[in-house]
Amino acid sequence: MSSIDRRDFLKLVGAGGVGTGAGFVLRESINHPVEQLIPYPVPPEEFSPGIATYYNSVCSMCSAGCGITVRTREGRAKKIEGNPAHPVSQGRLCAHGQAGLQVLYNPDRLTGPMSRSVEGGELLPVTWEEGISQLAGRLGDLRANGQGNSVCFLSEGVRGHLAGLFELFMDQLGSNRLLHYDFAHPQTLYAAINRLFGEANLPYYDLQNTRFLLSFGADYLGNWISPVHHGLGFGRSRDGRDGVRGRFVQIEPRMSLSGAAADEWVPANPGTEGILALGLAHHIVNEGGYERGDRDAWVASLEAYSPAAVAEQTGVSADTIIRLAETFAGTQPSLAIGGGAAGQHSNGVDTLVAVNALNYLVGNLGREGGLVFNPPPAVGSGANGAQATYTSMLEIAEDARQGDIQVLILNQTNPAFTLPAAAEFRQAIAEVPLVVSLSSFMDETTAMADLILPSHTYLEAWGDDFPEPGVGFSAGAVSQPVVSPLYNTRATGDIIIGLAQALGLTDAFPWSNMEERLQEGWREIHARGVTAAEADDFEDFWTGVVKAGVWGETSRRVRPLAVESGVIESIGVESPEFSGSSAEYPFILHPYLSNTLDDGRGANLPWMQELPDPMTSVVYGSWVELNPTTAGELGLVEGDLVEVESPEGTVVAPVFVYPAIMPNVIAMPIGQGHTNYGRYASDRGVNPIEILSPQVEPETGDLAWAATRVRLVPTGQRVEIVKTGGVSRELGREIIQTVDAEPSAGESAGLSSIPVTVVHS
Amino acid sequence: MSFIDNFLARWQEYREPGYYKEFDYAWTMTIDLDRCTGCEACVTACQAENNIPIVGERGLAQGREMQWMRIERYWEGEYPDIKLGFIPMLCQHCDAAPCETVCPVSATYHNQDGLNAQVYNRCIGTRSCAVYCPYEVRYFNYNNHHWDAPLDEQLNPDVSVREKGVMEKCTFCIQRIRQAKDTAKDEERRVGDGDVQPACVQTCPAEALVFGDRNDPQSQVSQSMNDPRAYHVLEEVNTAPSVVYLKKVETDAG
Amino acid sequence: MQGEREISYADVNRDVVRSLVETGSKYYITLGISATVTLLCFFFPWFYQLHYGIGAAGMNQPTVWGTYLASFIFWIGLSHSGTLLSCVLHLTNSEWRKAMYRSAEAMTLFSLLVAATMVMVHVGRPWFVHWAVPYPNQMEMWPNFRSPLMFDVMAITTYLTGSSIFIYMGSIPDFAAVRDRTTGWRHHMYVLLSLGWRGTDTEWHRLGWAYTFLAVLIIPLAVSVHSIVSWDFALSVVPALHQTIFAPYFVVGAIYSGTAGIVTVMYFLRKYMNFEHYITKLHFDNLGKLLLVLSLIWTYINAVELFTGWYSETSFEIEALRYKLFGFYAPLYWEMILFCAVAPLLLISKRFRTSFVPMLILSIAINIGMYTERFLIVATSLSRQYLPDSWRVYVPSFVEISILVGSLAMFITLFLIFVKIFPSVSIYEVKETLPEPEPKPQTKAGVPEWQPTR
Amino acid sequence: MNVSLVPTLKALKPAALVVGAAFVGLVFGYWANATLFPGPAQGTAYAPEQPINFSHKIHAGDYEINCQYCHTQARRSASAGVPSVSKCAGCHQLVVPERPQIRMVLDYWENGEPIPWVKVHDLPDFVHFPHKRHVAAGVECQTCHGPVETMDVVSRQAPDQMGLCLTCHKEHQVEFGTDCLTCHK
Repeated sequence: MSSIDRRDFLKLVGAGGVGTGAGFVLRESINHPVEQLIPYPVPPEEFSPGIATYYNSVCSMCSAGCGITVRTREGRAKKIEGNPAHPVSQGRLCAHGQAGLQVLYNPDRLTGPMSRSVEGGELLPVTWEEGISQLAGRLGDLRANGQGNSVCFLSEGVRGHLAGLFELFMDQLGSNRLLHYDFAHPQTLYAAINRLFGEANLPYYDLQNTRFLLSFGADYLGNWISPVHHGLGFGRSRDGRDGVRGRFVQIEPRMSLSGAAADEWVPANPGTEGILALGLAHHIVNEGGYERGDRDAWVASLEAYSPAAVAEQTGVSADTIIRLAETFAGTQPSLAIGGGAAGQHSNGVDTLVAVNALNYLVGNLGREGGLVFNPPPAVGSGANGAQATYTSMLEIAEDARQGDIQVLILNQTNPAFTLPAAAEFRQAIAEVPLVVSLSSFMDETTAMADLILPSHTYLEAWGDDFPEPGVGFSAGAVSQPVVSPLYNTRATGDIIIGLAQALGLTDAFPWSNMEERLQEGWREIHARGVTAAEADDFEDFWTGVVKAGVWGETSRRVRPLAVESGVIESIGVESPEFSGSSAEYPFILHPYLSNTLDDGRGANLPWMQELPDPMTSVVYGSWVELNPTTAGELGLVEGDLVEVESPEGTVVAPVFVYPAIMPNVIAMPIGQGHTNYGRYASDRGVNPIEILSPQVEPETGDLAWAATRVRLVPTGQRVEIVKTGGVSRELGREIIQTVDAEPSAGESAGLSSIPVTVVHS
Repeated sequence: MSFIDNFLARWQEYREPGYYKEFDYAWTMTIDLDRCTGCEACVTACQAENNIPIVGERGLAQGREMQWMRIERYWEGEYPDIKLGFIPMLCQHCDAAPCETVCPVSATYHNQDGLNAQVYNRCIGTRSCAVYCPYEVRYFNYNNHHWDAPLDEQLNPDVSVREKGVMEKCTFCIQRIRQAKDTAKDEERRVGDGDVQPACVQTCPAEALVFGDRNDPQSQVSQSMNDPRAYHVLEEVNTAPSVVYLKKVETDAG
Repeated sequence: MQGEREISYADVNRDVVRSLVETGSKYYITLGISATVTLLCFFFPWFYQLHYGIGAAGMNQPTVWGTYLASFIFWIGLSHSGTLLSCVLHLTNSEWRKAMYRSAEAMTLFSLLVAATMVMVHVGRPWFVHWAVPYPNQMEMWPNFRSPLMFDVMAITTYLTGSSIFIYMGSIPDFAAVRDRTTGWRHHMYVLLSLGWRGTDTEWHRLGWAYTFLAVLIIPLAVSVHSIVSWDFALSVVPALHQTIFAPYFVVGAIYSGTAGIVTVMYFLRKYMNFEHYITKLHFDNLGKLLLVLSLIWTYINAVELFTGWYSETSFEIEALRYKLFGFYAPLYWEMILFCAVAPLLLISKRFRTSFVPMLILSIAINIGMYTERFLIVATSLSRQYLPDSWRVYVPSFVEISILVGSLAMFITLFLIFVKIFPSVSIYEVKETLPEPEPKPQTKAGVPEWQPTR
Repeated sequence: MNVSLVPTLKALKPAALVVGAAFVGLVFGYWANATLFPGPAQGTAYAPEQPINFSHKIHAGDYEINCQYCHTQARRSASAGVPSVSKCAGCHQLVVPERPQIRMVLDYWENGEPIPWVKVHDLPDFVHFPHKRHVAAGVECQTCHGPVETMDVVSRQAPDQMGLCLTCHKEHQVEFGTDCLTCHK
């Protein structure tokens, strides 16, 4: 080996050095970061790492009040499931309920109290003490000068002891302005039931045991009253019983989820559902062999509703009417339900009275598979007690403009979003000197608040719930916190109690927190004695209820098969009135609650935004549904942007050609179009509520939100509707196979090849 | 020589495709289309249970949905006499699965419980399984997905979060099956009927979904499999699926 | 008889060696450009894709395969030009092969290399791609030998090995020849490459024997390679892919595009490496005839494919067919028919076959058409599978297109480097076609003229 | 004619040397990093520094405290768990509270802070390893964790690699022990 001169040597050293560095870096690059093991300072008793713990609670994503079981690991909520013991959900849960986790863990939650120091200024963080004292001080002054009534409390629909707490608080303040406001609250149905049967609460519609269901516009599987429970009923009625298969008919201008599930979908002109119902009644009373004492009265009041006359009004053929009437009367037990858009016309209450009267005519009252009347809830007056109607909201707005309202407290309700622009509620709120919001999220209304006292989500707080309508007997459930609070928030009840104490109302509010209040309340329930969870000692009873997540009274209620006097004479349905002339505004706007976003409260949950709409598979956005023929006439195809123009305003949304909607109707989902509701909801889609005309149902004063006429103005622009579905036609591929009738169980197995292992040798 | 013997032994295994003479458990699901209401509770339940990412509007616009269980909808007829049918579509756990033969690295295979297993950390992302799957139920991670804090607190620790370039699909909630087996083993018994339910079955409000072991003739799923309405979607492809559908009953309402 | 003008052994040596040593600025410019394009259009987008995930491409839920796979098949197909053709012609002792086979084989090599890179681009986690290779490991995991993709890995590696040995062996005498005429680093390089070739009778004898042996070996291999590639598709149950015709279809298509590729390369070699005397009308004429035959076979198989779909009478196949012919991608389909089935009919005329520029244009058109075919195979079938509600159209993203361009540039770059290292025209085989000259006493270099000893 | 390799090899020697040096350097660098800074990457003999010099030798070895006295979860749950600070304090408020290291533990205890132990055995997230099952099957902790009772500073003895699990599973003919889904989630 010849000697290496200096340059070569340097070369070698350089090369070696570079190599070394490279090798070092290589090893470094495959090294992964150091992880740590963090022990608990003190081990918690209730759970141990690596093992799931389950807590029972109550879902409050909608007003149905399903019982839930939450799976937690290491103190974090992982999954919400239905509570098998709870009579409403019976172990099942809807998509919305599942998404409750994203309410808890939502990145856009309000993390602590905030206050506007100066009018129109920035919202700045404050401590709870400051916040409470600021509000309490104001309330104290008003109360002292006897102006307690100038305090207004607007809440979402709450039940149980929290509702009681609100009432007590407002009484103490000396104010009667306590209102629960939900856009979708079935106000007119309550009125109808009340007029027809003199009942304050809704009856229990027993889908599970019925054999024939007529639904007039009620999307009972979508969002009407208690979707999960109806789903259970639907399934069991379908093939829960030997040889009996419940059949379902859906009567509505636009096919809803329930319409798709039904055996028959009958499109009837919007607002004429009641007339159709009376048409059926007419046939049942006259030809249906109806002989009860009040037959003559019926005949008299139904005279005008011969199938022929009805057919020409509703657009449903007379044959169909007679056929449905005969099946309805002939198949026992049968059930007629009405709600949704059908109840939100100028003739809403009359319509629902007519529909429910059908149940009376065929004797479906108080029996299995029919209409079962509920005992009054164990606590509180039921949901309709302090429910706000559109009119009462207008009054509030008016008072606010007059300056009669000094303080407005909002709890989780978002009227700025769920009231039409015509109500000018935003402007009214702006007039109120002190607007306080207890919401957990920065929604449209909360954004206008001067003081924000963010409350816990339902998974962090104590509470209880008594489902309304019940399930035929009185039931209730306690909801317990399943995780420790994430942020510097407080339970709504605790906030109220805290306020009361700050106001010095200690004798009226002797409790230190909501949990105590609940225990005291449940003592009374325990004292009534008649409970499913038998326990002599209250402590056992309480822990039992909290553990089981449910409590129920065994006693059912019997009620004579009768209607209020004078109802029969007064029965009758006017033809609906719509705002705007049919010449100027050719289409009737049929807004419907989105299956995924409900009335918009679900829009900030990414899971709900990503859940394809069942009927159209559209995600993230709004659309306008048109009948294919209508679309053809207007030369519109999917994705064309159109202005939907009502007398009250305009929204722009892309067209979706929807095969199952009446040609003179266009439908839009409610839920999108938030301007201020977190990153997932803001500035996405449009809100059809804004362009609704302030048409009210005269008897209840509720908003007739299905009674707006609109016209379509193509903009010429196109967008690509974001949807997951492709071509929704089978093209003869027999993907969804059908049989004509329920085959008898004796037949041979339908599977030509039961999946067995393929054995190769 | 042990390596050679080893190799030869394995070669024998490979000559026989990855099917079993019989399964230990044969997990099966039946879906009653007459009960299914298309409410999509199952979809969200699955998304919550299995750490299925939030794809975002852009991703969905590009057609990259990830939900392991989806509801397909098929219109029939024209207005006014038109019907809409829903059919939940999820991995059929075929006993003769095309996807299993094609994966070059055996990242997807059939296990002794009749499950069509997907081993995420073995997957190299050729995506051929998705091509071979006639049911379109295999979903590919086109990029790393992100959960805005604190949404990630909800992630299920029993299910791994998949990284970019990995194929994923329905597992019949293997983590729950594993848990049930664990408990059963403690009590020295076999997993009984109803001990384990995937998230979708558990949540279905209409009780349209039934899950169980078809090796056990008493199990609820065996009963409903023998219903005359039972059928397989795309039977002509002959993949022997473990998901059995029950035909929709069509009667005029009278 | 080669070319128009008498050329002597000396000319051959001179011309070929010149093509290696004398490098004009034009060459460097071209090389520079192609290299830069490779970097910008292939590697940068690829690195971005590695970072972001396959999402950088335009693929979506039902259409999970895209242009990457199409390019893969395309390059594999192109590879069938050289080695296979060269072998066939070698065994049939056709004179005209000898001037062109070297560069043709080079094409094989490089298109295979590019194809391999396309695989890396295609898979979701290329950093684990070695799991597809059978080697003992602590995980005790083997690849899935049932998988057609596995077959692919095997077939392609074998083919790559085979054809590289083939081209190298064929070049040894030429390396020796060049070795003796070069100095400096080139000399050293060729010393290593030529493995001490002296040109003795024994050496010639062994070379000839081994060469023929390999040729025989490679032909079935080449055929099997593309059959196997076709099985990636044919073994699936996807409508319009699940077809028995696919193997021959792919093989023919491969040779077809490959031959067209040769024409293109020949043209440029001839023009820019001054091989006018070696690559002549004769070659273009023969290649033209070959192309004509192949295009007819290809067209026939296409027709067969349509009929299988039509006769199947299932909604699936019919829809796939309808979609291919009249659906979203229909324009591409008809473009393919025009380029690959109609245009080649021009080759019937000898005048067309023997005129260079038209041949160049046609050959390029054919390869565009063939690429389209590969793209359509993936796109049309995958976006129209069994469940209509999951149908979705697929459009390539910018990244994909850029990577496609980049892969072409990569091929060109490799080829440009090749022509400076390998004698791109076989010296000794060309000489075989020339008359023996009188032995000259000495050349200026003082080295006796090297002669083929037969 | 010159066909000898010798001049060529001579000419190429410098280049060859450079390449060789670089390669040697590469290997050396990798090895140096691996030995000087053994990280949580695969491989054995990884012994990170802990916030407190807890000696398993003293506790498990000399005083023969049962592993599961502190790692109580091992027999109940998938994760063996680390003892809570209260557990440490429980004894050490009485036992040698004056020693500086113990003092640190008690400080953590009094401030109600957790002790940030550093993971030694760190399985990837896609692996499902239930300690419970293995304890129930009577697998000694030492099988994977090595002779912890002899260690003052715990170091990883077994490489956390798939091969290890498989060998053991095969050896003991674990039911479906080689099914991927047994361990991979």
